[in-house]
Amino acid sequence: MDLSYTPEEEDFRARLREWLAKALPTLPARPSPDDWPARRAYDAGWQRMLYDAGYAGLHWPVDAGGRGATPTQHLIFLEETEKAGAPYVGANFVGLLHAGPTIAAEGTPQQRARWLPPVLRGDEVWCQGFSEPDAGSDLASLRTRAWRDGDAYVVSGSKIWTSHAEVADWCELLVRTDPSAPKHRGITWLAMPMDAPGITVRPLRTLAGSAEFAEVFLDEVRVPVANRVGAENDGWRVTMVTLSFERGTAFVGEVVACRRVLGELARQARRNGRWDDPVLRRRLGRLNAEFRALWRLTQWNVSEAEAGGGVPGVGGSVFKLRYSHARQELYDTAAEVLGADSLDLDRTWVLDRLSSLSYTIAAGTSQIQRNIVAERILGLPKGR
Amino acid sequence: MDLSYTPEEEDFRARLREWLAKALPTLPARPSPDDWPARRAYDAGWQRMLYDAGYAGLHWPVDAGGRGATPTQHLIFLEETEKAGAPYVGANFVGLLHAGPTIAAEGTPQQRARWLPPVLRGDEVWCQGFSEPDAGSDLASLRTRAWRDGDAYVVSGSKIWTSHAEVADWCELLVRTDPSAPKHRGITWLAMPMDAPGITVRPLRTLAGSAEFAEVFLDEVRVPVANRVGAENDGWRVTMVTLSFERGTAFVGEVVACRRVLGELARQARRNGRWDDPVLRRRLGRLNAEFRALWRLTQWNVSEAEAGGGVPGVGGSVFKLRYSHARQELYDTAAEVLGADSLDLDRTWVLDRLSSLSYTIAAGTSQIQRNIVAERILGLPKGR
Amino acid sequence: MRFQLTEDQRALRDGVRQLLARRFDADALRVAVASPGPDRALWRELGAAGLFALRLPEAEGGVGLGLPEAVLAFEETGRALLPGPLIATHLAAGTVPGADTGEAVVTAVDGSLVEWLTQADVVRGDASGAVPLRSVDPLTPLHRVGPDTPGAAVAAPDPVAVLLTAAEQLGTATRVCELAVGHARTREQFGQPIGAFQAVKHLCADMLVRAETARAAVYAAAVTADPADVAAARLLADEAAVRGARDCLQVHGGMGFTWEAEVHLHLKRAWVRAQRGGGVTESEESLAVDLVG
Amino acid sequence: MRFQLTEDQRALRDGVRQLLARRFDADALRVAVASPGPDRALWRELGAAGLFALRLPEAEGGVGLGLPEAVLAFEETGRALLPGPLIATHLAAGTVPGADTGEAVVTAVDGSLVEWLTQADVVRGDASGAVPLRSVDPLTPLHRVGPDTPGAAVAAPDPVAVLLTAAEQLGTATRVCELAVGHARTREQFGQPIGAFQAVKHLCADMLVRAETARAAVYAAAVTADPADVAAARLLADEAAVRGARDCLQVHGGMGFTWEAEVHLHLKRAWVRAQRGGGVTESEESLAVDLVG
Repeated sequence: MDLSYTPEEEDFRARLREWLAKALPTLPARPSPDDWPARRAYDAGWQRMLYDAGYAGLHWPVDAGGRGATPTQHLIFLEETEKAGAPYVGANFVGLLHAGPTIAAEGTPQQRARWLPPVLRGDEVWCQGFSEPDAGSDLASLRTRAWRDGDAYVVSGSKIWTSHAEVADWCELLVRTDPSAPKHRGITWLAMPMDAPGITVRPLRTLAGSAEFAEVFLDEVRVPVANRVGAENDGWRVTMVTLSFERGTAFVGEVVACRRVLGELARQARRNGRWDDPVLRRRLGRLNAEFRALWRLTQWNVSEAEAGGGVPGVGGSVFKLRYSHARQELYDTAAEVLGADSLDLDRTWVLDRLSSLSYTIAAGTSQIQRNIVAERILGLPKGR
Repeated sequence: MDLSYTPEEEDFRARLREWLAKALPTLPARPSPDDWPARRAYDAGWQRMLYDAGYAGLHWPVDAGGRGATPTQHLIFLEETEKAGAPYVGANFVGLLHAGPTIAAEGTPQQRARWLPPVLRGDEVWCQGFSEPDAGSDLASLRTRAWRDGDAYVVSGSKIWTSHAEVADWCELLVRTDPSAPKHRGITWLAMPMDAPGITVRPLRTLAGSAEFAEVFLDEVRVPVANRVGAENDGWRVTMVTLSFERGTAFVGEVVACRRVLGELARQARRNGRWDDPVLRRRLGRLNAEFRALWRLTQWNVSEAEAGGGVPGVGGSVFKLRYSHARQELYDTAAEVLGADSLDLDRTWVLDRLSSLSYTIAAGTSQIQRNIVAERILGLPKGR
Repeated sequence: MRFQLTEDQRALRDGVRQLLARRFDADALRVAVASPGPDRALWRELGAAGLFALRLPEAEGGVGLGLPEAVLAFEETGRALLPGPLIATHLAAGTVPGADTGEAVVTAVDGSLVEWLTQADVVRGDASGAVPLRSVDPLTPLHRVGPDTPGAAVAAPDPVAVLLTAAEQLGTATRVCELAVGHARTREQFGQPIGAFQAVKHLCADMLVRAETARAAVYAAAVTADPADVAAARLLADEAAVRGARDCLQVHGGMGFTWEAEVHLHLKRAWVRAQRGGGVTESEESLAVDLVG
Repeated sequence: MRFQLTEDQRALRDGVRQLLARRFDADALRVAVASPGPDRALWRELGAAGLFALRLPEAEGGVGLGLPEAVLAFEETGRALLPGPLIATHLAAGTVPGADTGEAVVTAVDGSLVEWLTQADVVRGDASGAVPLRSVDPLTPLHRVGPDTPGAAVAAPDPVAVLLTAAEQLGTATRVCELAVGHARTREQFGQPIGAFQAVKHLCADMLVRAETARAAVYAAAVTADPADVAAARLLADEAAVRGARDCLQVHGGMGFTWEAEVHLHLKRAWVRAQRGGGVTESEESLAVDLVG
């Protein structure tokens, strides 16, 4: 067991720090959260900077235009960019972390050539059309229909929880092409151009008051058959294959950020006197233990991925269960530190607290994650 | 909403207190926990004193030899006997609180005349033969078999978690008389004499180190058909009917006892300095809230029973869920107060802590109780 | 002992519930979220129904009822998410002219917060130097007064105000359990209602257990008015409301996460109420002292 | 960075596990419960296998390995419920003659408790005036020393002893998860294995999550030997062991409640270990200070 980094890894870190120190001051001012085109432009600018510096697609395979970095290098990249306060991946999230890897793994040479380079350069933005109002935890029950009409699929239905839909060029879309097949078998993966006729995007306001998501309504949208990745009705497998790209790094930046927040919380408690309450102090101490452990668990998973070529999604379920609870506890503790000010949306951490409510729901509820851990790791039987 | 007691209720309480003050000093010394015959004799003596004073079968119907007391009077009785440090019901538990009421409700006049008076006088002790090694939460899956042979049932199988089996005269026994029927339909209720040939009682040592329970092995034990209460194969209904006797008083004594323990804990914390730790102090404060509420919930349930003639078992599930958790928390807090002494079995509360581990398991696990609450009170659907 | 609602108490509770169902339904709630501000007509109607004058003696033009009835009424306003400084106005009846009839909207300084300061006609307590917050609860405008120190000493809270807040929290606890159960019964995933899954079932069961335990504590405190009972009621009702609303959100999944869903409003209001009356620390400490007193 | 077991570390762990499986199986455990006392022959065998001399330099006749290897070895002794003052003897190797070979059984005063005082050959620390307790753990005889005040100041605990105790707790956390899963897979109620019910499934999943999180913390602390990492490891391992053993008991239902079942021994030992090393309060406080240091 070795927690020190190799000379090569330290060198990678040093060069990255050096570049960040130079690059970050040249960034424009951050755009307003409500200005989607400005946000896209900002995120695209940052991605272009990464591209020019050789950091774009760090974890992508080299033959897909990526840098083929090791999981540990990816961890260092995410750790250092978070610590330096670099921009988040933002509008490029789906392109870089889901649709891109899917196309890299399952696309034809033509598809890879068409779609991957613009993602790496930050030229094209992708959004995700997976969830539907009636298909949440049970994603495979999705009902958005597509049928063949000549060289196109005609798609009708609706999607929900789509981030960046307002500014996306493409949507990685799951549609049902065979309603008579078992639910996992009749699904197809399509790349839908967001400027196609028949698409309506409606912003979806969350309980945090913001419109980070959208609903996407599809009314006989024509998507060329050439935009299908993988075989017809094989979309479920195509989508799942990307999960095998998960190499333990999914929450690196978030854990680093939580540890920073925790330190800020402790210092704020010292300033406002809450530190004198041993109940609060010991709660902060326990959170320190918690996030130290989550950081070590991250390093463990990344090392496992590096040794074995990939962490199965189930290892991610263990991490996500603990992490999502810890992050909610972090922001509940922030509310304890703030006292009455925890009711003020203008105070640091209050909006974050609202957002943290989704952690035990989004990307697989804690209930679903526990099923995964129990059935796939522990081998407990499925219920009847 | 009225929490004051009526003049009649106050009078009942005053006379009871007066009697307890006189009666308790006349009790012999408590027997050793390992001396079953002495325990039986002690419990019988106390029951006889209650009988002579007119308190035996307080909550039983008058036509069964009881006093027909209201649920509130029963609450007062249990509260006052606990506060006065009177003996527990002990060996007479099954007779007074389960087998007796079952016979009172479902027995023939002959059966009532034969079995009820000795229970009230403390002359005969009953034990319960319900659970089996493979039938715990799923009691109705019990497999102890009985078949007719002339005027007797011949019973073979085994029972577990039987208290007072060593000294009982009778066992209320559930047996399977129709293996081909759906599992709830083929069960019969029998009164088995414990001196019948073929019965072997083996003490069952628990994690607390004591043998409060026993296993009972039955090898072709003959039980007269006349000892059957209710119809053949109707034993499940016969057994369940007694639950409708539950009038919210099941945990009265225990809640009173927990409140006393909590006060002792706080005083011990003051003595040994643990009181200076605000984390512990506030935990004690919260437990005070908890047990105050549980006492009020008891009063609520008893009043509801008095108004409506009975609290359904599901109201009892709500109470038991909260109470069993609170009682475990109480003894975990006791361990915090004791510090290193929490490892010493000779210290007060340490054995109680071990016993408290069973509260979320015995008489329906918390998981089963939550199912009951969700399905029977909230109307959520059964899983497939 | 008859620790059950009397016929009159049932009638009162049902009456308030029906009034609120008629005058503050789901549509009205949505309107209020979009533009909060006490609905003066509704406020007068509540006054006419006796919500504010409930505990004022009949000789003084009041309804002449007691704390138990007030607790039942405020449980209903809590359930309905009715906005406005209802408890402060209720407590001002008989002291502040017009409070009893609902003509005057009265708020009060509670610790370092004032709810509805701008919209109220009368403010009790010293609100000088109050600065507005951007309130997490869209239905409760807030101002901050006093020093920026969460632990700073504040005036001892009025136990009646604490108890009525606990009643509102109880209303929330009950309502979010109903919302969760309603969703769990109808929402289907994996080919069955999600309420058929034990994980969801047990979340709902625990919500009910917390709500019913809090109910016993709140109702009893209304009968006894004992300070320790009030502190206990407050702790259990806060817990039942906040954890209940959280679990309700969890049961709703993504569908509860939208602004349009009612769930988040309950959670946010529960958070606001949990800040009233001096915080839980004092309640826990007083209940600890009660054990050795 | 290679935060994974090396080949050698895996071999060491497997070796200890096999030794214990051979020399301290379920029957030996039952015998030990009936008459506790370190098995001197086994003790010497452990000495020969290097458990006590593990971190002693080769020049001093030791194995010359480090904390990570010690943590892996004591995780196995924890898992196996191996009785005796193993950690104290390990820490005495190189100082107390015969400790390294297992000839001498060494115990140590830890706060106000001494384990195995009567049976040990050497006691480190001041055990004068020690009085025996009736130990809750049948496999750990205990004596009490010093004043009867749980909060009294004690010597600062040795961080290595704290970490090795955390390793034992980790062993328990892992083992009870396995026991629960094993039971849940085979025990049938309502016509299916109880592990098919979500409530049981989720208890088991949470046990694994706690164990795996604790594992990362314990192994990392072994690598860094950083005091804050050790404190974190201790908190998480205590939680994983105690709550895990409790949940394991819950999964077993009545069957786990018998003296013969292994489950209660894990819980009781986890309670004993949680009292070592100065209690969790100090660990939490030190981790709070670490945030602002």
